[in-house]
Amino acid sequence: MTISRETVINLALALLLLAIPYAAIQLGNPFYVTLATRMAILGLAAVGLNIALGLGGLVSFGHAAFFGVGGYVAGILASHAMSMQPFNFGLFTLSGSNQMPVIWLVALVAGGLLAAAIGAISLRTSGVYFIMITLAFAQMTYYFAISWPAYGGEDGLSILIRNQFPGVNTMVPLNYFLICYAVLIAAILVSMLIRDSRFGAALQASRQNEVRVASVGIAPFRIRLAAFVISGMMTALAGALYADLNRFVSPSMLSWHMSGEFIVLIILGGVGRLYGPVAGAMLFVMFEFLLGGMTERWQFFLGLVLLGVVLFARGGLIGLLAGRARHG
Amino acid sequence: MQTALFIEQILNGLQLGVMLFLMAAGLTLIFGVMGLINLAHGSLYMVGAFACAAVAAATGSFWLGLAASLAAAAAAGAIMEILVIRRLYERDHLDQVLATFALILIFSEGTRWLFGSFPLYLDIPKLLQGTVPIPGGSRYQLYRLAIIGVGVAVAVGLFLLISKTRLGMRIRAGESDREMIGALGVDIRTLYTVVFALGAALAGLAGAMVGALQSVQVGMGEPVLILAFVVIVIGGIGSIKGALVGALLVGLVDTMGRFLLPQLFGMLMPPSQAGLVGGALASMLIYIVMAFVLAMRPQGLFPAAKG
Amino acid sequence: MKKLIAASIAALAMGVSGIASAEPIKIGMITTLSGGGAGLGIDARDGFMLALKNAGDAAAEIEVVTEDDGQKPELAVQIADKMIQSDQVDILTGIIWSNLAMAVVPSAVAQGKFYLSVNAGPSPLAGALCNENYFNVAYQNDNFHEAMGQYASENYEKTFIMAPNYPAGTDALTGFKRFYGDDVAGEIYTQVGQTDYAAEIAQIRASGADSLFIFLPGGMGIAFMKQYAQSGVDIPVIGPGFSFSQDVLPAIGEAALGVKNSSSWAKDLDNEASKKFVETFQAEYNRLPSIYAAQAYDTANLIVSAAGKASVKDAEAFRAALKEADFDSVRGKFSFNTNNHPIQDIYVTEVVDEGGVLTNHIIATAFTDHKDAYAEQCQMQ
Amino acid sequence: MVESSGPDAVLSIRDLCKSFGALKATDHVSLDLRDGEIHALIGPNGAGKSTLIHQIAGTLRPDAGEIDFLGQPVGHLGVAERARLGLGRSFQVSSLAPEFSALRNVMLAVQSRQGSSFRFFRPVMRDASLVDPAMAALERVGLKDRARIPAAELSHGERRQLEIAIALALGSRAFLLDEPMAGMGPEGSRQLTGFLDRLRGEAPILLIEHDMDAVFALADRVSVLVYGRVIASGSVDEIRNDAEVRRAYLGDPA
Repeated sequence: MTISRETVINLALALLLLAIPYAAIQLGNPFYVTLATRMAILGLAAVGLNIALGLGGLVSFGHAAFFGVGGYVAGILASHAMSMQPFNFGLFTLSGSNQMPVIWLVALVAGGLLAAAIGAISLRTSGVYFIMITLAFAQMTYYFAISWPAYGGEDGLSILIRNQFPGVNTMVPLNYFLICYAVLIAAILVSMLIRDSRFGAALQASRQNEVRVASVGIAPFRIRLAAFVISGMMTALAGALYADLNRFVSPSMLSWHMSGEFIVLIILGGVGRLYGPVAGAMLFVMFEFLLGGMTERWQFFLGLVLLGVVLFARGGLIGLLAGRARHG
Repeated sequence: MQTALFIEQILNGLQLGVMLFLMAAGLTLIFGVMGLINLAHGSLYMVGAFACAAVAAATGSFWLGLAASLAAAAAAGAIMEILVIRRLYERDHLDQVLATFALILIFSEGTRWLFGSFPLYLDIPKLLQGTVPIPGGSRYQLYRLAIIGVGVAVAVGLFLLISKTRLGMRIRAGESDREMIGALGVDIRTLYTVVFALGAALAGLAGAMVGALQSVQVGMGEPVLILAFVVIVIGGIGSIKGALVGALLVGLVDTMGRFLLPQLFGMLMPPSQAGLVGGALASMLIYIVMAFVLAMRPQGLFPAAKG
Repeated sequence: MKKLIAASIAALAMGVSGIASAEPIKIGMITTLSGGGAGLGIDARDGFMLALKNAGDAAAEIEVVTEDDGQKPELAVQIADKMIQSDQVDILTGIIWSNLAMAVVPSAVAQGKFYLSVNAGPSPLAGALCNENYFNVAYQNDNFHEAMGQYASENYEKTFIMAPNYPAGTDALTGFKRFYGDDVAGEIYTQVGQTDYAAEIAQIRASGADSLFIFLPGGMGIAFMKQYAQSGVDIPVIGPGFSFSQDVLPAIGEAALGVKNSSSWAKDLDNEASKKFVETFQAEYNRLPSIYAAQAYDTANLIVSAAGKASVKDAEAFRAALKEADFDSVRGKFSFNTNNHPIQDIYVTEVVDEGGVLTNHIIATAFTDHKDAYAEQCQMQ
Repeated sequence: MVESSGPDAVLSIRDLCKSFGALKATDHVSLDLRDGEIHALIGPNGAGKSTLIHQIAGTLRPDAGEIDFLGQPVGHLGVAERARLGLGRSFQVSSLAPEFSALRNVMLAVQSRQGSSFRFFRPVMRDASLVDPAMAALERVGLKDRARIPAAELSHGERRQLEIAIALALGSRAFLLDEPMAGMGPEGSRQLTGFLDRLRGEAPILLIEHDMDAVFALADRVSVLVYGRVIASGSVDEIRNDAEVRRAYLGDPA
């Protein structure tokens, strides 16, 4: 079995991301560890979106909803753990938690449930309708977060001390990077398995030709809904990690700019590529940091670059490096 | 007094609806004819408002500003179409979303570059200042009535344009069959530019009129854009009639929701809490309406021939 | 043993920062210099820098790094991380907005840094989340609303109250009612960032109120006041000072004339420090200072006063020095309560036309030596 | 012209109607498909043949009428459910997953036949239970050598063959073939005719075809559709000699 050029590039990208924080510490600039963590987390969110968008062709413009819900799960559980106030569900109570594994699990479930609800309505439509509806639903969660005062509303919610992971001091930036990196790699492996599985086959086929899939007896709606839910779950997990990185959640995690950014990450890296989102996130964060340091107008130049990529370099970074995509 | 308040709120809902219609009409027209989803439509709204404020400040005349807003938005739209949008017609929606998202960044940051971060101020023209009496004994702001009037005029004008003129015939032909219109010998590239500029001018007009009421600032187009999306999704993408009905529906539901929901909750809980819960629910109300419409009719209220 | 370790750490720290004769202080200023709220941040930065300039040699060893947070909480957190990790600042300050403060302050003080607030004063930081390293040199968010509640209870019968539906908004109305009582003519929460207030104005018109209290910061207030003036409703407006401070008055224009509002400082306040501040600010920047500039000016002077008494590396001594508040405040008298929040007078001011420039004049004193309502919840020892 | 369906009818359609505005695309159509036969459906362009296939397959909802498959009504079922019951379909305009290889296109059908598509972890390309039956189906239609070529790069005729391979792999109990010969050269048509001839033993075929040579060589029965109505139905010889058919369809002046 020959190793394709894309596989080599993927490995190189993974190693490069891992190397950044170590190099940063060597060079005495620990802040770059935080930047690398940001890359890993945004990459994770985009890996999640890529399951819906890249494999399923579902252009969701509302993934910020899942990202934000994951973030709020982390913030809300942590604040209840901090204040020792259990959730009161009338019949029973549940205590908050500051343990990352618990928070992640709840974030996955919450993201999945929200994605199931949004998907069940949105997936009845397609094309432009789908884009606009997912956007509108994300706006709905955004306004909800702003106007619901219990958890900070517009002000957001602080996590005073980063949540804990068994056996690791998460306040050390490098440790937290490694946790996020491990989650990212695990998510990439999961999405690789999904891509090559029966489910993935049905999902990719329904992107290429919905009628064909139905006429061999597979209902595209259910496949897509499942993909949308998995996608939402991964993005929610990224949101929980992001909340812990910033030790803060606010409605801006739910804003439509965030949804747009996730799509941008995928396009920058290369649509439908396994490591496309990671490459995109690395480029984006670097771009934001370097240009942001040079000019307050960096978004203007980001816009120009993005326009250039869409119009002239559709394969994204991995497309440039690895050539055309191949589908087995 | 309660009737007067009710009438006033209905007028407010109509005014919001009419303003949304100006935005939604352009969006839906562009989608209907060119099959393009344009996120940067809100930027054209902003361009219109800034042009109006800048010219009004320089000349002292709101009316010159209004003319400038139409011209500037149409010109910005035409340039945008020629430089960027034209390359996107054959692309999938994903590319269109991305490219027009990039345009938003460029427009917003570019405008900030030119005009600075502080909001510009635009005043209502002398002629339209003040209030007029309305049934029920209350008074209503003249300027808002004028906006409703302009909206109705634009709706009628669009209807006539599309059903009675040569340009309208071509637009309808373009909606039903893109190849046929090429075969008819119509210069399709020019037609597309004209339609795009027309949609842009409507957005610019909305921006200028609303700018005088609120404040003219970078990013002002984005919330309106999203409301306009909700409008055309409810109305049926590509349908002008759908845009009109959807816009009025969204305008009325949003205004009446903000007005009535807190009162409704006020019967169940103390007023300050009712205000919070009612306010929170009111801010989501139009999205709930949208979800409901789509669950019943996935193609919107007035589905266009193709989607 | 403990002392020995502390001493060696201090030695180490000095080794890193380089030994200097006078103790240098590095201050990280995170504030809003771009976007819609830039005016406030620019005023705060200018006021802060002016104080350091006026202090002369006393501030020679103070270095300030300034960064723009764009009024975005995530960005503010990122900058704070960078300033703490890479720039190794001793003190953070500058944040204008409560939500950004809530994002930055708790973790900054948890990492042993000092934070001095030039403006935001969210209630959790005054109560349950108070911290010995967090000093608020401005106000607790409720203070100005409480003052207007007090004023309204003395002068009006039926006040209609309105604020955006977010924590600062609910705090505002709660603060108002704390001194006015619950018997209001009406109470509305608007959407955050709302730009059209036609529906609300209709309700105000129909309510039969004799006064209107609004808390609508930034662009919201500007849009509201313009529309309110056009609507023909002539119920008098009162509000907290932020909505009618020097930076927004030109934008609102004549519509603001006669509005009563509350503030801890106005430029006609009669004391030496204030006169010097207004004079030098106008000379330096060629505009009138706002309350934000005044508070930041006081903050910088507080740091200078503490630096003269203790080394910032000796956290305990420096904290004690800050707490003394031994500086000439432009507000006249100024001291810290047990929760490190101000005890100060709050005035009622009125917007007047002063030779073509709109500004505020003090007309009454709402509170003397006012403390915030959250100090009891603060468990700080 | 309504014929009674025999006890061995696999698929039977009763009084199907479908209008698009004023146009009656399907006008009280009844026909059936019996075990082991090829039933050809012919008619001029625009007669409503494809509309009929769409209704049988489930992509269009009829306005009225019933469709029974294997003795049970299927009119209320969706496309995917009908396909899972064993209604295999090929398309007039080739409809495949263009980025997938021929093999993966067929594997999708095998996967559907085996049941769940909700398996997330096992790589399909290493799953012999998918690959082997798919290769077998490709071999039967003569596409084994082209198994790894993306569908988009196959020739027109090859795509037709691939569609039949997909229907085979589905284990269909009846085939709906919409112009399988279209765009094929004479050699290809000849091969496909031979193949369909053998296929009928496996499952009956409802065949829409313009190639009259193929129809007359293959069909056990022929139904003629004109303006949405079945104007004649019978054996090849009966249809050849039917006056109405000659007049309406074959353009005979008699």
